[in-house]
Amino acid sequence: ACGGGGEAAPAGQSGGGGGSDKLTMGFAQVGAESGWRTANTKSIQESASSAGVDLKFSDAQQKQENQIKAIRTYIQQKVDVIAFSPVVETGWDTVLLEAKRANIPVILTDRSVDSTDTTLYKTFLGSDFVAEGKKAGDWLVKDSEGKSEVDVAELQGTTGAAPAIDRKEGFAEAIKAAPQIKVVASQTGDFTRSGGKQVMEAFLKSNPDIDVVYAHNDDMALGAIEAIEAAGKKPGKDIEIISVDAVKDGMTALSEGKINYIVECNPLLGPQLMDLAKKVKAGEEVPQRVVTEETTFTQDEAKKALPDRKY
Amino acid sequence: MTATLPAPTLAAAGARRPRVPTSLLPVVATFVLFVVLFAVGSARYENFGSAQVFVNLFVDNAFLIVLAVGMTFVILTGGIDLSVGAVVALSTMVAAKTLQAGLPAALVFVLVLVIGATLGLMNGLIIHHFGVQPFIATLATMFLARGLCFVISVQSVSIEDPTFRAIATGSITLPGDVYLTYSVLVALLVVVVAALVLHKTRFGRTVYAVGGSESSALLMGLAVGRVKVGVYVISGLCSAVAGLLFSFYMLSGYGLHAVGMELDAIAAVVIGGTLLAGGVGYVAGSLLGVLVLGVIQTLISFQGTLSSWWTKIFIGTLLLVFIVVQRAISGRRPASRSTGA
Amino acid sequence: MTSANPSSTPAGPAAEPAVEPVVEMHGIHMDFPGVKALDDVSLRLFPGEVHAVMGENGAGKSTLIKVLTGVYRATAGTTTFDGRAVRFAGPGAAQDAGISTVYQEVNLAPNLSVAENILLGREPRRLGTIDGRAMRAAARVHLDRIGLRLDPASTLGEHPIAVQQLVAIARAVAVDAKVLILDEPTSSLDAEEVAELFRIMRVLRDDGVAILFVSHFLEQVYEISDRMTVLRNGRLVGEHRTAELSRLDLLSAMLGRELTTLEEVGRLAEQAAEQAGGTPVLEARGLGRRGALAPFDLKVAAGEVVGLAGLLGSGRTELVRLLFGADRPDSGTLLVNGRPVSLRSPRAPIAAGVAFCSEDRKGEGILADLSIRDNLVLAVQARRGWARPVPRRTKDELVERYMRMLDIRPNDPDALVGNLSGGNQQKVMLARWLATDPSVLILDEPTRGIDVGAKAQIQKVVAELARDGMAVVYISAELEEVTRLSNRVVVLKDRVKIAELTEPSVDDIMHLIAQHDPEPRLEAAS
Amino acid sequence: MTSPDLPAPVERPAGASLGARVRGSRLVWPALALLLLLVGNTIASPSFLGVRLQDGHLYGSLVDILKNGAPIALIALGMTLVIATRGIDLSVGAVVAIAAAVTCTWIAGSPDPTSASAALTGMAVAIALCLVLGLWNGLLVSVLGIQPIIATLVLMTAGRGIAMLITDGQIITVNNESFSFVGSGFLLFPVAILLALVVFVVVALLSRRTALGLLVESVGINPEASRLAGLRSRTIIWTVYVFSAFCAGLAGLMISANVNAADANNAGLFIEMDAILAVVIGGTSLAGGRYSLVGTLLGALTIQTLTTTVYTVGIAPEVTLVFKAVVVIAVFLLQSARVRAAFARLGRRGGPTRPVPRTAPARPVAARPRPAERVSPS
Ligand SMILES: Nc1ncnc2c1ncn2[C@@H]1O[C@H](COP(=O)(O)OP(=O)(O)OP(=O)(O)O)[C@@H](O)[C@H]1O
Ligand SMILES: Nc1ncnc2c1ncn2[C@@H]1O[C@H](COP(=O)(O)OP(=O)(O)OP(=O)(O)O)[C@@H](O)[C@H]1O
Ligand SMILES: O[C@@H]1[C@@H](O)[C@H](O)OC[C@H]1O
Ligand SMILES: [Mg+2]
Ligand SMILES: [Mg+2]
Repeated sequence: ACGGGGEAAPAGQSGGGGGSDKLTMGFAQVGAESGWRTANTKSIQESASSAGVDLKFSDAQQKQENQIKAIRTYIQQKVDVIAFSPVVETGWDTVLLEAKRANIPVILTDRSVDSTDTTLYKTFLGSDFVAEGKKAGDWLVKDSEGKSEVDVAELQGTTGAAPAIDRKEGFAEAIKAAPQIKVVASQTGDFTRSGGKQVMEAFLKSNPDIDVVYAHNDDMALGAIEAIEAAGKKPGKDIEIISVDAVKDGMTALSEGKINYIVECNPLLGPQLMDLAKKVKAGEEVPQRVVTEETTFTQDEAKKALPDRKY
Repeated sequence: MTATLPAPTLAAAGARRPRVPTSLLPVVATFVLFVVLFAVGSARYENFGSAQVFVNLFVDNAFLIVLAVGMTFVILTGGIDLSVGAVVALSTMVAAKTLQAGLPAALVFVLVLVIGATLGLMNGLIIHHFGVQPFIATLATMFLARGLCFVISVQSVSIEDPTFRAIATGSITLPGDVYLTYSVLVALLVVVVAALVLHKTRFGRTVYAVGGSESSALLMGLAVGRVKVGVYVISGLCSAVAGLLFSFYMLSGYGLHAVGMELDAIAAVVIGGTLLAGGVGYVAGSLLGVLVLGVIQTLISFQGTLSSWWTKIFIGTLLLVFIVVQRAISGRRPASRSTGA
Repeated sequence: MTSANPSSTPAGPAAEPAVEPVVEMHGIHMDFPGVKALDDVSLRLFPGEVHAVMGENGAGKSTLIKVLTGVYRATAGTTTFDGRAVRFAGPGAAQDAGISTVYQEVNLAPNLSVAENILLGREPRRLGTIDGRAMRAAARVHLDRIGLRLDPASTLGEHPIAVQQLVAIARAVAVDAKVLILDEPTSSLDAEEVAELFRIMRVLRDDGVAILFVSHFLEQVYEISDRMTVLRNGRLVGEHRTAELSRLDLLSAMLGRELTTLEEVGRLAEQAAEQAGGTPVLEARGLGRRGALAPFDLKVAAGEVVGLAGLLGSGRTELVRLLFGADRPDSGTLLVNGRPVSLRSPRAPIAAGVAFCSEDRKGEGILADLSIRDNLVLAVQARRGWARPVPRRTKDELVERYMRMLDIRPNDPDALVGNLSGGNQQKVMLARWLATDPSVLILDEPTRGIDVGAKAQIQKVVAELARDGMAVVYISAELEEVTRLSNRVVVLKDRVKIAELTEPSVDDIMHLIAQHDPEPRLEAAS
Repeated sequence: MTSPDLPAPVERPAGASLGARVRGSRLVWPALALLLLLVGNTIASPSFLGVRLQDGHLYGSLVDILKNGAPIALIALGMTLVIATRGIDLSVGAVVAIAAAVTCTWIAGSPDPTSASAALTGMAVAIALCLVLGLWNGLLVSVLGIQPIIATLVLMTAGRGIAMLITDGQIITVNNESFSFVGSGFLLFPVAILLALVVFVVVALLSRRTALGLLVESVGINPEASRLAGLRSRTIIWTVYVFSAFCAGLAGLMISANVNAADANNAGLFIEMDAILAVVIGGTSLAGGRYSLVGTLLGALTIQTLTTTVYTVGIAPEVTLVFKAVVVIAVFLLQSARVRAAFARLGRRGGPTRPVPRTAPARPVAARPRPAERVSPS
């Protein structure tokens, strides 16, 4: 086993970072694969600078191994806190163990890890994708009351991506409550507008009687809207649309009545993260799990909320 | 008297040859550039110029080293293997799932290696016997392998097996508190074995001959078919080994692991001075190629202020600077006489 | 229709050694799409003989060899080897069975060392790994055997084609084979090397090896072979004892007509000589390139043929490449018709009317995947630029004219040049340049690997062109050819121009080269 | 220099019957693959071939295939010429993203984001920039002599970064009818496919009516021989990269106009692979030389049909890739000379068998005249 640790400066209060009391945080972002992710990054960068945190940021270009490498270099650089968004739950034990040995506390954002050893990280700040899917399903169940048959087309996120898997799962669980709701077509649209549009175009031809579209994110919903319009139907009326995220374009469509319901998935984790980091550094106790404040929007709520949306 | 060729020709031929074989120049160039990059990093960033940072290049890229070695064989014959990244993913997935099902680790190793070699064999047979172009045959295999991952499971699967974990988390401490993983040893072993095979066996030399001119190799009576199929089997096998190393690294199996890693492997091989046309190159070069890619990434992490897009632009730019400088160092040496000036 | 030709000596028992043939091919047919390369051909090869296969370019010699060694699978016919019916799966299998082959064109790995090229597939091994030192030592022995002093560790591709050809021969004779096949092994070799090769062939023959030999040099064939098989247009014309077939009979058997062209060449050359002179069309002043060729001066006037002579590797190819801008000189200037021409690329020389046929036909000449038509108009097209395609009519005219003038076969402009025999490929290259109507024509080994008929024909064309006012620079390994055609001969040695002789004899040139050497090595082949 | 005298692929069986000619043409196989896919779709969903008129334009699955296939077809056209010169262009996806980013950012930032003039200038600026990017690729390949796959990898990596830099990592949504028209507009037929067709016709005319086709093929078959024949190999190679970038840029406009947004992260992601696949399915060899534009077009439509099939037939996302892999392998095995020979033998059992030279049926990449970098003299 590694005999390290003995010499590693305790990264506690006094900090090894050259006298200044400024907190240094290493943040390993997954990538910039979507507008959502970009908003997430921005929020973290902005709140770091306003909170006086010295942020070391690295973009892993969608590759987990790069994220691991980045965390390793943060350990080498002896930062005060490491934070990262593990889009995949698995595979973090080794590197987290290294961080632990080097006495660097770790905060998870956005998504948790599946490790049984909960001492590997201090806290987890983020949304619950399964819950998001459930919220979407619950709304549909309520909306479908009294209807005899509701055919749903599902636009899945990138195959294998955690939000895609969980939102599908949560939704499926919720609609069990209403047997008249059936998912008649389900296909990946890769979380993109083009994908959503192409898939929806094909669905409209192979399943002309679709009543509802459930999209795993706003972008695919926006693509689907274009396909529905091109087919001569009215999105939001002839075909109802439910989606997740609540980005600005999505909210606009919602307020225009083209989407019926959006479950928020908030990317603005920055302020909460900086707060937690400071507490961790100060040695304060923090809860193991901090859920992001998230809500849902109906068309009316969207109209009200839209003017102050930040992203 | 035995008539001989006029002396001048021989003298000329002898005198003309530079001390370093021309084909080695790119490797030397890569090495020099690697040293320069590392020195720049050490000068610019605190803690960069440490033994551990250097060793981490191996720790973090052991799988890529193995992948690049397999790719070197293929490229030396003038082929290409796009399926390697997907085979890595499939290997992690198979390992994770079978371990979850309770198979002993040793059996899992064997199983993964067999699958990798089989996919490689499939590539080789399609390419050699049916004349399908390597780029395309292996592209199809790439779809297939990745597809199989998802068929096995869409989710990522954690590896909990104690043996596996022990190997994965185990490390060797060198003097100076520098540690490295077992994967590094495996990767270095693969490099050494590959170099031996390429330079010291009939198979290896035939690899070069096929890359030099396939039709000539055929007319020379060499086992072209066996070699052409063989390099894809080797590449498949290396992908499986890399997949196992990757499983150690990630301790999980996942269909989206190693996306695009084939391009990293190809880039490493080419940066290492191997010609895509085949026939010229060394595994040592490929190893250096991986290290160069690794240093670039480490530089970016230490810089720590690059946005996602500047990261991409920076990688692209460094790649460019690298290729151009390498080109300048190794020059436009004629590889053969008619390559004329 | 089939084998026997009434006019030739019938292949009777008289022509046959008193042993069983080691190879017997019977009724071989080989069809390529659109081409019948072999039509009911038979061949018998006896132990302890040198057997020449003769025929014009495209007669089917190489194809017959490739059928024998399993490169191609015959459409019909049988082959027995050592008394057993065989059908080799590929060159490897034939080699394993004891047939060692040097195919036409060098077929080696240019990226590997000389030693490896000789021993690849049968390297000395120790503990399962190749023993590099033993391999180099063994290679040196094989090289010595054919009189080639060469560093076995050097890369093959760095050596000129002639050396590569010798290495290929070394590879073939390095094994104890029952049958040795040499398809035009001597096309790049000079007299000495040929003599050396023949010495080895005789040793092998006396050991009982059956040797199949293809060459377009009649002298060589008569010197070395015991029997010959003559092909014409893919058909068997006859099988003869060499001693019993006169050269004239052989030629008419090969060509199916009389040969007069060569005499004509001499006459034409004289006519041209009378007209030559005046202002030089091409003038090089101090042209040179470090490491390749010492600066030299050269003038070529309209209607003049200047030959380049020198030993293998003396710098002839280098010289003409500089004249054409194929390589960039680092000193000197070139004037064409009195005007300086940029040598940064071949484009300026081409525009000024210079044309160049490279000695490396496959590597630098033909475009194998394109048709005769496309190959032929390429240089004309390049000069016109992409926007002005050669009109279909002009194209047809050019193709028609030059295919007829040079007798390019098959007579199908749409045939892919890669499928033509070597000689015809050479003619297509010549046609490509003639079509540009150049004022200076540079030919580097235009007759290498070409049959007597075509060779004479090309020389005749050159002589005619000179008579009509073209300036020609001509390289050939055959000094007779150079002296016959040239008004002046530039002699090169060690990549330095050492002399310029007017109408020299072959002896003059040989002596000159020999004099410049401390210990003369040139001796007539015995 | 030691180059093969192996048989070259059969191009034109002289004097062959029409049937044989059709069987021998390299277009048969992509066409057959496309046909089989269409048949499969029709069986799975009988309305598949249905096309009706809606709001003055055609509507139906076939129309979708044409519209969605247009960008791939366009990029594949550019790729065909690049491949014909023995090159490859991995940067097309990044160029797509840049074109999309520039246009949408321009339109969104203009005084009147809905005006036709904003759209037109935005598109013009984008295309101009793409031409510059093509010049860049061409410079690396033809002047600096860098291996194409690596040379274009530089822009593949950095280009997407540039696109994100332009959009600040956000998806830029625009609302401009003139712009939409390029991606989802109709002139009875989808405008996108019409544009692709125009480019196709122009290239086809250029390569057959001018000497470009011959010159491009020559450079691809033997760069050194071409140089010595007086061709401007360097300029030609340079030009094809510029053209490829132009095609990618135009495709980028289509892709973004189709969804009225620029997504710098995802626009054109992995499209280079689809394009290369289309070229090869169409019968053009990656080893350079002879190319077929019609083949490429068929190849692109085959790939798009495959994608649409997945959606229409309802293949589960988990098995989509396996399905695609199986189809692609099947198509290439069909094209393989060996399999065809086997079929032919089955077809006329007993008859005289065609001589199949024992050597590799397809001209192997490595069997080219070696020195690959002789294009550019130093
Ligand atoms: N690229 C090269 N690398 C090494 N040696 C070279 C190269 N090019 C030429 N040489 C050497 O330069 C010398 C002159 O070569 P050149 O081809 O001009 O001779 P040549 O008289 O034309 O002979 P050949 O009969 O082979 O055509 C030879 O010794 C040759 O080995
Ligand atoms: N692979 C091939 N495909 C099509 N035609 C071919 C092929 N190989 C040879 N041919 C044709 O077969 C005929 C015989 O060619 P071959 O090479 O055997 O002639 P050769 O007697 O060796 O001539 P040379 O003296 O020029 O070498 C020629 O017409 C040639 O064009
Ligand atoms: O919807 C979001 C998706 O667009 C992004 O890719 O990942 C996080 C999700 O919440
Ligand atoms: Mg021949
Ligand atoms: Mg020469």
